[in-house]
Amino acid sequence: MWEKLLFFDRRIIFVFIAIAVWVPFLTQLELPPGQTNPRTQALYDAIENLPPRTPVMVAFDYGPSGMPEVHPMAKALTRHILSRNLRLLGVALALTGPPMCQDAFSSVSQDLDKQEGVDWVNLGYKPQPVAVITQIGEDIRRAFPEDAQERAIDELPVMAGIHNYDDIGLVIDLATGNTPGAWIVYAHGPYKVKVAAGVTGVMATDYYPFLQTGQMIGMLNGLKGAAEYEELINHRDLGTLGMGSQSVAHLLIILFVTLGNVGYFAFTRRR
Amino acid sequence: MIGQKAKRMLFLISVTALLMGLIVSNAVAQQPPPPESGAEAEVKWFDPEHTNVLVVVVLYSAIVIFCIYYARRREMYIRPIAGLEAVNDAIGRATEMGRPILYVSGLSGISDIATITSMLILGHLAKRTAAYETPLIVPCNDPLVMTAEREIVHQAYTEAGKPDAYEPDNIYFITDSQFGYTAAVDGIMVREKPAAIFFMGYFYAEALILAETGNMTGAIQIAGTDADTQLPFFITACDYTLMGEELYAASAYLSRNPLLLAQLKGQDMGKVLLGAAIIIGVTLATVCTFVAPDIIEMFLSWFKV
Amino acid sequence: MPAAAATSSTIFGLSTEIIGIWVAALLTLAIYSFLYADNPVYKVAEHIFVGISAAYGAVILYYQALLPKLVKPLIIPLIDRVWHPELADATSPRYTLLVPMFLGLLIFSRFVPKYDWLSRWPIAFVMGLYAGLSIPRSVQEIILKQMHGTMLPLLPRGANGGYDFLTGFSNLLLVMGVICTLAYFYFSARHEGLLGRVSRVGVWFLMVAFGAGFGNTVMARISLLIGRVQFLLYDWLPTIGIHLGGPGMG
Amino acid sequence: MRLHIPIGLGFLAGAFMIVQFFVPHPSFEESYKALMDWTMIIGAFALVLGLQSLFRTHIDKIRRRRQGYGYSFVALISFAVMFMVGIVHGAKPGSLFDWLFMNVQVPLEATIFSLLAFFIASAAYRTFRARTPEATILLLTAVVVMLGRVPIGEFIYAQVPEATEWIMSVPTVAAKRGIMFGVALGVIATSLRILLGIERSHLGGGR
Repeated sequence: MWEKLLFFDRRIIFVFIAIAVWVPFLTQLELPPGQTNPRTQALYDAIENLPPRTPVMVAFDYGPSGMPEVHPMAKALTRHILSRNLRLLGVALALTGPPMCQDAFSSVSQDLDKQEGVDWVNLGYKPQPVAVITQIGEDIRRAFPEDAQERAIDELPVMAGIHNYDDIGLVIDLATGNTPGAWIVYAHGPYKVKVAAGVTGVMATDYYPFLQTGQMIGMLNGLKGAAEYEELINHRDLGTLGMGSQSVAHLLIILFVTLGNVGYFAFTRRR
Repeated sequence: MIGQKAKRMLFLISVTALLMGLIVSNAVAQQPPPPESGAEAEVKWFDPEHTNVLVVVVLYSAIVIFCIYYARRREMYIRPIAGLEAVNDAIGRATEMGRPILYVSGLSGISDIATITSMLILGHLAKRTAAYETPLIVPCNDPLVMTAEREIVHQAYTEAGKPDAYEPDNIYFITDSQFGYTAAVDGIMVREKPAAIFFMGYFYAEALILAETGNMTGAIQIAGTDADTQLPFFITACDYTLMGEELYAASAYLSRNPLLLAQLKGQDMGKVLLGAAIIIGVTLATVCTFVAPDIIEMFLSWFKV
Repeated sequence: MPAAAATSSTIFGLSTEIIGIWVAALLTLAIYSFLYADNPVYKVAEHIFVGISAAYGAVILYYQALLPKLVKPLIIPLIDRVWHPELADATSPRYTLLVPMFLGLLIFSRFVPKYDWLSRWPIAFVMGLYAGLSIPRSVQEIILKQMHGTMLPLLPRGANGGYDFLTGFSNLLLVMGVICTLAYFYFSARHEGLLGRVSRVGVWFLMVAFGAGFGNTVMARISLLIGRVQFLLYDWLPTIGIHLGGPGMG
Repeated sequence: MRLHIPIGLGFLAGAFMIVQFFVPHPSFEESYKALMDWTMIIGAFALVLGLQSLFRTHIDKIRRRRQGYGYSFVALISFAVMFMVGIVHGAKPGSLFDWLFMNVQVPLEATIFSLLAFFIASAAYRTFRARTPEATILLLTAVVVMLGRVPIGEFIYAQVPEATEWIMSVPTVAAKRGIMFGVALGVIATSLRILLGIERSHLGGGR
């Protein structure tokens, strides 16, 4: 009987994993998110302390493959920034970024009754990250003379008075790659603008050193970071739901590992 | 003998001149217009910020070359590497079962030294499979790697005395898409049922997809990668895994060529120097917390890049 | 997948967006069928994937490499010069590009068995290029940078000026870990005695790192499945009239 | 001659790459970029050979009516459609090529990628057994870190997230650095071997 725990068909595990991920979505299972990570809190506080109408720049450096982890962060941050009556500028250093930006901004702004061009703008994609980051330091018009829909940014009320990093309260990079490092080196370094990031769980450990040195003021770490942020702004959404799936799946894997070990020890002892 | 050497030198020099001429002419053709008046940019031929890199490159290269040219005649001990000891068993099993061997040489393309190393390992492997005429299937995701691997395997079969057994169509290109390639290799695994699967080179997220599927088919799996993020997955799903530097030791180890084994000695000497430098650095850093913090700054800043 | 359809034209009365969602959903399900066993549906999806992605790679290579880097600077001006000499002053061909073109053409010598050794030239060139490139890069990006990061004081001063024993302990462990792991990779001596013990500790560090790497990746991998589940639930099911009361993805 | 030209070519290309790293002169910078373009061009020619082998595999399968040759039609037709659409209509956003990419390739990629959620679970179940001290260490760290990444971890024990971060930033970093040092030394030694022509199996020289 113990052998059964040792070698059961892996398809049984597949079925359980599928159930673990589907059920929280079907049942709208919301698990309590636990204590908030200080890095998440730091980012929240930084936005909370900006005076009204301060521009916040969010860089969308991910694509469809990064969506499950990073997009909930984008939506939660957008909601927080717009509801605080700050100005929101979206840029993309990844080719796949602009649709992500458009989706996050437009869906949230419908809820909050905010206007494109007045409260937020999607400036679109520009290649060569380092060059773009540096150009914004000189004048944002050099990098982004037009927004994603090819309207001159001088005609948009949201861009009034914004020239370079001196006018921007905070830069947040949402990324699946190594662009946060570029923002730290080329934007925070020479221009001293505050930089924060939202990254996938796998990437997060690479950025702990920047948080320790204060080069980065806060960071959202994977789906958990998104769920924590949703809790802070009191609007539970995809992050919280996804976290339900995550928790169940993690527990399930640990359960399977435990079963395997119980089977293993019982089996070897009997032999 | 001397005549041949001189000829070789002359030849090398002429090719150098030709290529340098081309590179320079290309550079001149593309040179940006001179900077605007006043801003006379000073032309520099050495970047002093890279002095530390130069010192390490020269030092370590000298060690490796020294080892290769002076230590090659001595018998050298190389510690056993489990994954490589198993190579013969894997080939033997495939031969016995009359099933092919599948070789995946990573997904990072020819620009990565890990891929180049993997191609060299493939060469040694092919020499052994040629002897038994066990089919060796090599699906590729980089056409240049495919071209090079055909050359290497062809050569290996020729050296093993079985040039006619070489089947170029067994080394073929699928697609350069990471997951398209993964889907196809998964398909090959379940349909061709190879008896042994080798994953050598640099891998990304597809590592576990490939290794788990291979595991399901019951093949012996030997992996080797310097991708530290993927090592945990190969270790869990494969029978043997070459970790990091072991991948770079593999071709020397398999060839048993004294010249290549001497290179490993050089790598070991590099490790000793590196470890010693770290210990000195840590000692200095610790001592200087109490006295003279400026000295440690000077020392540490040398390593800054 | 909000980016699915940029245009919303219609074919046979169905919007391209809906067709796109259906194609994506069916292919998604086809791939998942592989988890049960290899089957014809998966095989179709796999072969579509191979064909589409190989063509995608070829087309992108054409537009991003061949066209701007060879055809436009060399071949078109060359043709102009030969067939339209009256326009010769337009752009002069960049003749240096004849070298990579020549090397590239040598690859085709593989089709002619007698001269197939010529295909080694471009391979040797490219391999040499990257071998050379990797030497200073590895020294700079790995050896020097990581050495700098490892030379830490074992008894650092904390922010308040006192000694920070906890960080000191972590630093000691870090340095030990690096040295022991390096010892594990020592090839030219038997792993016995001191070296044997040190390399054993190195293996423990490696196991901690691999365990941590594995555990840390689980969340990201589950997220990928969540992404597909969200697509099926919130994009696909609504097209057949099933609306789940959840937040939409767009 | 057959051996020396490629060795010379490789050596020169490599030697130039090493030298240009240390020379900030703009002409070297330009040459570096040009050489990188050259490899792209060579790669484009190689792709023709690659595609030839892809077609050959499938056409051969069809011609010999090998098992599953019908799928080879699928692959060839998919290729032909995507390629023609891309070359004839262009690859701009909003084109048919882009539509095929977004609705066929992207979801296929995402789905194959997401198979990892299943495989990571089955691999954990199968291998995380406390057979040896080393396997036990692997198992325990994996479980701790897995718990540290979800809220449930801290309900079990409040310090789990902190322990996770410590594991990630101290022993893990130590081992990774050890691996990276070894890899860098191996990479450099292997590169030297290729540049100096000691390794010539790719050149038909054999050793």
